[in-house]
Amino acid sequence: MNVKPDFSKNANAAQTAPAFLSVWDMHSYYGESYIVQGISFNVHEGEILALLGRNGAGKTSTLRSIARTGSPEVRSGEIWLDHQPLHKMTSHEAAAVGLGLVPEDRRIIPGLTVEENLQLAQIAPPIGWSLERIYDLFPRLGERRKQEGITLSGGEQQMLSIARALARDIKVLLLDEPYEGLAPVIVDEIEKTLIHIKEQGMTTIIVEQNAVRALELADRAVILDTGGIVFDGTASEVLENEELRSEYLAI
Amino acid sequence: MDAILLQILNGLDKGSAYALIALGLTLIFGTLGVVNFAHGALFMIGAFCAVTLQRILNLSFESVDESQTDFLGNPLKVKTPYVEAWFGPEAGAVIIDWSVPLAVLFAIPIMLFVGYAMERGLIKFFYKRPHADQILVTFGLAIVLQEVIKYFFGANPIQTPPPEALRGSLDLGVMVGFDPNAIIYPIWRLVYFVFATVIIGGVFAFLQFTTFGMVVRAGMADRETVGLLGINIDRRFTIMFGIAAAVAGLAGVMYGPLNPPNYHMGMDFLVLSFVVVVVGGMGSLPGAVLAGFLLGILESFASTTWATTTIPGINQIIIYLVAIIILLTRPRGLMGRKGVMED
Amino acid sequence: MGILEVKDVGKRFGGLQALSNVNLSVKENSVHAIIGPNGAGKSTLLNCLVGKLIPDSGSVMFDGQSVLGRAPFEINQMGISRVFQTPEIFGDLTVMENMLIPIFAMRDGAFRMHAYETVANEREVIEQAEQMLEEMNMADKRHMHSAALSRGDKRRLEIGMCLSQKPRLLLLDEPTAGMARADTNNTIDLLKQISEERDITIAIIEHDMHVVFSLANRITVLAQGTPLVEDDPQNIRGNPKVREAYLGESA
Amino acid sequence: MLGLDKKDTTLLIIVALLTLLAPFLLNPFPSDSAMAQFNAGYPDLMQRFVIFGIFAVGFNILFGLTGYLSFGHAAFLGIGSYSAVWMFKLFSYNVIPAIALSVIMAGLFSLLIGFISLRRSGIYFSILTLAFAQMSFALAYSVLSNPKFNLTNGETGLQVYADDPQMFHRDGLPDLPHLFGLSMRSTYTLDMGAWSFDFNAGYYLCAVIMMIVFYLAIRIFRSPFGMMLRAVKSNQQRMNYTGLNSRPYTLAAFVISGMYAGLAGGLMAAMDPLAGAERMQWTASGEVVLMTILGGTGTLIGPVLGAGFIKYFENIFSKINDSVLHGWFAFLPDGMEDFVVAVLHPFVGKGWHLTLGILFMLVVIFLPGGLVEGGTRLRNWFRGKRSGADDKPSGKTEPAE
Amino acid sequence: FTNEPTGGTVTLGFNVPQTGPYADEGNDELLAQQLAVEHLNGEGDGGCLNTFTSKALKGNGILGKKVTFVTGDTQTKSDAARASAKSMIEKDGAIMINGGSSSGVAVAVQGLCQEAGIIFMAGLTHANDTTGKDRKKNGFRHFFNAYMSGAALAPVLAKEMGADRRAYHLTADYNWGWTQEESIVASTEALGWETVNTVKTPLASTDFSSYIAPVLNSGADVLVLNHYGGNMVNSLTNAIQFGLLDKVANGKDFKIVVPLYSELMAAGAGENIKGVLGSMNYNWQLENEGSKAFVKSFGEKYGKPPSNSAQTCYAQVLLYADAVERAGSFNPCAVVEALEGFEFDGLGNGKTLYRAEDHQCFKDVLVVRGAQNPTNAYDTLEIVEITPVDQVTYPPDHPMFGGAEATLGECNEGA
Ligand SMILES: Nc1ncnc2c1ncn2[C@@H]1O[C@H](COP(=O)(O)OP(=O)(O)OP(=O)(O)O)[C@@H](O)[C@H]1O
Ligand SMILES: Nc1ncnc2c1ncn2[C@@H]1O[C@H](COP(=O)(O)OP(=O)(O)OP(=O)(O)O)[C@@H](O)[C@H]1O
Ligand SMILES: [Mg+2]
Ligand SMILES: [Mg+2]
Repeated sequence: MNVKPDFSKNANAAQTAPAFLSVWDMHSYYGESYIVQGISFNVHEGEILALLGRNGAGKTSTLRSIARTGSPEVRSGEIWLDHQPLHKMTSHEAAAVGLGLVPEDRRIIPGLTVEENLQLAQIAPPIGWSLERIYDLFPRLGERRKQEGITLSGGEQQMLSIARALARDIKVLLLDEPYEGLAPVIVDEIEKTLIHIKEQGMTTIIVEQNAVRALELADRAVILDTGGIVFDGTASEVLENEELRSEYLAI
Repeated sequence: MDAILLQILNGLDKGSAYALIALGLTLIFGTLGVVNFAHGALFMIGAFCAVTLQRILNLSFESVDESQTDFLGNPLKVKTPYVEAWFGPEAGAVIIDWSVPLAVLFAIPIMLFVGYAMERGLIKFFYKRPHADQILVTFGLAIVLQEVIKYFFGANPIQTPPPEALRGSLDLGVMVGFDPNAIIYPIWRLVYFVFATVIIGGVFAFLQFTTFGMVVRAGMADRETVGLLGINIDRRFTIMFGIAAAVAGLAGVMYGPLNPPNYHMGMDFLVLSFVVVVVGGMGSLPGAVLAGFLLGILESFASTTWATTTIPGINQIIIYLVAIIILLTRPRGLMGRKGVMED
Repeated sequence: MGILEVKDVGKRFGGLQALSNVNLSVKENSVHAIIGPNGAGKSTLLNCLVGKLIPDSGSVMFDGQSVLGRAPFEINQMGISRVFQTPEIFGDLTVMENMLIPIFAMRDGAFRMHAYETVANEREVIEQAEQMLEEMNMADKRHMHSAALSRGDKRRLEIGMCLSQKPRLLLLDEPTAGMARADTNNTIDLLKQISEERDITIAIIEHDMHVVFSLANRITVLAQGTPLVEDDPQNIRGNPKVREAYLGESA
Repeated sequence: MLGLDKKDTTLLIIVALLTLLAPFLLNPFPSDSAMAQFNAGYPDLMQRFVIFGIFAVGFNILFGLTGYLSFGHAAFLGIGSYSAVWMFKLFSYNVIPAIALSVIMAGLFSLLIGFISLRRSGIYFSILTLAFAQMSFALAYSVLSNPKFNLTNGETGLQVYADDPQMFHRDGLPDLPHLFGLSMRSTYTLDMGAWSFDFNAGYYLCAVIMMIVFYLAIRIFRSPFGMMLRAVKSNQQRMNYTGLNSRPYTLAAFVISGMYAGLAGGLMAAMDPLAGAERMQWTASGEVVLMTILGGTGTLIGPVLGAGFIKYFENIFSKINDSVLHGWFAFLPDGMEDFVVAVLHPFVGKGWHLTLGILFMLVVIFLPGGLVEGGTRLRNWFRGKRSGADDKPSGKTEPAE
Repeated sequence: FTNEPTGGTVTLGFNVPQTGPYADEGNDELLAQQLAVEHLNGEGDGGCLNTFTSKALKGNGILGKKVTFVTGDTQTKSDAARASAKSMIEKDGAIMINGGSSSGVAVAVQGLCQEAGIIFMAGLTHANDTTGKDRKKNGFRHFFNAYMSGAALAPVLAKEMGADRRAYHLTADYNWGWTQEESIVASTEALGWETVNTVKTPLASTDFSSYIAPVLNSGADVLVLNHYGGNMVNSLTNAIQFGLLDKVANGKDFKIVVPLYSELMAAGAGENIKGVLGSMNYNWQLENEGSKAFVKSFGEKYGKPPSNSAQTCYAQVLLYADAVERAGSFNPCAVVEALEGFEFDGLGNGKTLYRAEDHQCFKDVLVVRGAQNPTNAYDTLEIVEITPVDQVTYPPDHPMFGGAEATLGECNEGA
């Protein structure tokens, strides 16, 4: 399906690297459990990619592999972001290159206030949105800035988690179920924000159980099943493909 | 009145030692979450830095003095330290005399290196391991460090006296209007107290007025997420460990003149320093310092004749008794943070 | 008189009045949904019901008895089970063992010293657990360490654990968040089925309106710590106040 | 068998064989050979192996299952010993009542200390138990041994004196701990050529008791109670919201492990009628922690291995002195011999601590699951079954064994 | 009897602290014991075999059997010491156990050897109980005891400090400390001294400042440190820090007394011991024949003079061997008989008696003082007075030694 792109340093990037973020034949393991079983896909600059699939399909594992968290461990394969070999980096190096992950379990740091959670994101360059801009988007966080982050309500935590990613100047945003636990009004808000930052050139991968919602937002979609890719195409193709929808997305 | 003041003063210097050791320990244990049974050994190594420097300064060449004999009746070999030969007898003697304060400078790079090596070479691999494994490996390390020191320096204590000018005691009581001899206080203990205050203040300032402390705390709570935010947490942990080792080491260097160093002095302080840190509350620097001073002063009071006759044996159990009472009335010690090492 | 009667409950966190004058009555064998914006106090209210928090004022009666001042395990023994917003399971134990524990708790009460029996001999308990796993579609994962489950699976497991206790009142805090569509539908069916077949009353917090409207007989909308309206589902959907505060356009 | 599944039965049989045949297994070298220094099959050390094995197995019921790390279990060991010696002093040298009292007293004390300490968890719990144990130690060492009120006889240790009442002591019974007349010291020595094997009554008493309590430990591990204890370790919050009161579970585990410790203490006194205060010191509590971790926390057999490991070093390595070394390497040319001895010298005899410290580190670095893990790896290696990439994606399914 | 030697060798067990704070002390003991074995086997220069008044030993081992030894680590803990002794008895077939550096250990191991039917010769143990209420038929002590320290020190103290002194005691809070305090208090009060206060310090203390601080203000003018080892080094260092020796109290110069000295403690305390009085069992500077022979032999082999515990352990090995030779048997009961009431000289302490009633050695006791101007590292203590044996002798039923009830019991020859 895919052709392995050539990312060698001196090659002419515009011609040889069709994609901004490229995953090539990635295999990841949790200990001895073989989870991500050789997947490849490309994301182009400024594009929103929806990564879909059932529970346990390996979506989170894929995102975490790209973000170089170390668990799951990527045993082989290549990941390139804007000509940088992510597969050779640790998570903080990958973050420095411009990767931002909003993890599925939010990962608000205990013991730190809301504001400290945000400041933490701005310690290592490159710095992104200012705190004012963040509080403008999420007034709720502004009101709660001195509260300990983990005592926030579930939805507030989700906002903080997204805000924390935006506080850094990132090139690719990896969203793992960003709408989970959010009130419908807020979901609308965030969706608008995503479209807004997309217009400013942000590249995004979104994992979402509400497939319809994700597909309406996304340009393209990749569907995973038991660690492998079963579909890679445009979002509208999925919406039109009855079989895919019922088989993998139950919609 | 004077008796009370006296015991408060005594408690202060005991407390300074506890607070300094606990300060270093809480950086590793309360902040990095590593149960470091080798912390006492770091304290001990600090003290032996002073011993080593003293030995270095006393390195001597031998000449035979026919007029005297040694214990087997052979002519006596007289030793003259090189420093005395190089800088003249007087200057040389002064340098040797000031070996403990000089050892502070000598110990800083050594302790930073020891901390660095320990963290990079060993502890690094244990952040994610269960506390039990950390206990085993650091306990093993502590034994090894101890035995190495014992191999080179023996088991007997070795005097590291303070400089001549700082020996002896002051009659503080007279200064505030008590009878002579009511409150005497050794000069070096005052020095130790001031030194402890400076170090504690320095560490506080560093962690309070920079984001370093926050980042390390965050890193301990959730390494992965901090990494995802582009922060190289490993490096900061290493620095933290180095600082902690240096604090422990300096506490040891300066402690030598109070009580001569021996190879097991670290183990003697180990349990106590854990108690101090936990009573202070996990993850709280001020807590550790407060608990250090509190327990030091209470221990001093408990050792008065009045206390021991009222409750026999109180001086032996006071620290543990207070620890139990505090931990039962305050769930996380004096100022502990929620969720740190509670499971 | 409902099985659960909440009267004038108030709860403060420092400067924040998280709940004030909450009155709520849940009828026996009904499914009562509590919805509302993020941070409205929904989870806080549940915490007050299960003994995790003690309200500053007001009373909470379950089946004519006050639950206030009781320890969580006592409240559970009265017949209230709760599913948490972030899955709370026994991560070090296998899926099967996770399922056995609540059944033991139901059979033997808060404490019993079974030190000389063997788990493997408890045929009856094991059967019940197996059956529940079947129902939750998790039988094939029974030997997995539950920490290694994907998040949707964890959530299903937790629901199963609560159901296996045959509680009289089941409290669900966003049970389907992060669950794949297909499983969400299954869960809806399961909940429907048990609420009809067994004597179970369900109080559910959910942001997924699909779930809410398929299940609930009655809905309370909470906003800023106080009930905004309580009504039947169809009326809520049309309520302009609710639309503005919570549902947004997408409802 | 005995209500155990096949795997556990095998384990139990292995343990039984190992303990019963220990006099042979631990004395593999002819008694006049140079390697005889490594023989451990003499009564005192064999007794220590099983006694500390009992102590560690009990400790593991608390620590391995619930995760509550007590740093004060030596206090119960000490209380067990003191109770037993008092039994000897007041009534008779028969070990049965003495051991029974040890277990009961340790149980009572652990009930009290556990009840208080278990109000806290994590490190706060550890420090509470440590504080209690250190207080007991301080009291036993000096306060309770003052001439007016001598309960413990201080640093020397509580002993039986000729003028003690010993109300049920009759002439004809041994003047040493005995089991209805069978002295714990009586040893039958079997000489087979160059080999010699000691069969000691005390050891076999300990061994039988150890098999019983080991069996009990297996039952506890496999019982619903054991599962609840693991649930405590895993998620106490969930447990409470599932209608279980975690406190009595942890307290029960604490008391059971305290009683194991008391049993070990009583047996120690039964083998050698003296109870020293150092048995209660934090280093002694630390030792059982180390034994458990070293062997493999939460495994059944691990603590026993860990106990054996540490006691072996303490008793065998500390006795290797330079003249023993010279004996071993006498076959080397003189220069070489001195060199080898000089190299080994820091690690044996008075340097046995160094070796132990290094081994602690090596084990924990290379065998994260303790010695048991080493055993598992060896077994896999022998079977040639290297776990490969063909494993299906599944988590660990093996419950703690 | 237990462990009867059958082959051509006989095994002795040397049980000394090899780890823990007394490791150096133990090491010294071990060196001395090895030297003794050499001399027994006719190797080396023969040491005290040449000066010993009993001529039974011929340098051909014991009863013609070559002497070998095993070593063990007491860790200065009763439990560990007993374990180590048991392994020597059960595994290595040791026929006698020698050494140790604390009274608790000595009493514990002595009890064990009594039960096992082995001869025990204690090392450094100074508490009265070892040959007092805990005396055993199979156990012997060459070292002196707290009572003797008091009796020897008192006259010297009176001479140097006068009879009108007020003493403040700091005492390690365990058995040895108490007996020493009791002995010193009794003998100084007999001089006319007054005891202002006796304060118990926990054994685990490392810093004594809070005990030292009130001393000056208490009206005392003498501080008695009933501490040993690390305790003593630290308490003395603290006392010097507080400047006690520079002070004047009750119109007199303040003084410190350390009733029990050892060379290693003196080395550890460094300059702080200058002028401080104490007592010792033996000192290498003694000028008698036995001492000279021993110091020469030890010094040439190890490059340093022997400590007093080393001398004790050395002497005891020779004494045991000699008793076996004289008894003509290794049977412990025969050895006991040979040692009881045995009088000898030439092992370094001058004329010595092994008293039959309690197995305590009676000999002159040294009163020493920290040297003002040591010329070398070993010259830390100088002998002030050699107190004659009569002055330190007491009746076997002395109340400090268990009174009339204390008995040795029966000799046990074991299996
Ligand atoms: N820490 C872990 N150890 C072992 N296996 C794991 C671990 N985490 C996840 N897995 C397994 O990996 C597989 C993929 O999990 P992953 O979390 O990537 O799924 P997902 O697609 O994100 O599912 P969900 O929609 O439920 O979040 C699952 O089978 C899961 O059981
Ligand atoms: N321990 C606490 N300390 C301070 N504030 C708290 C605490 N717990 C909750 N809050 C605040 O109380 C408010 C109500 O929280 P709650 O968790 O009940 O909201 P919720 O209705 O469940 O929201 P969501 O739908 O987002 O989960 C929130 O604003 C939250 O920040
Ligand atoms: Mg996921
Ligand atoms: Mg909520």
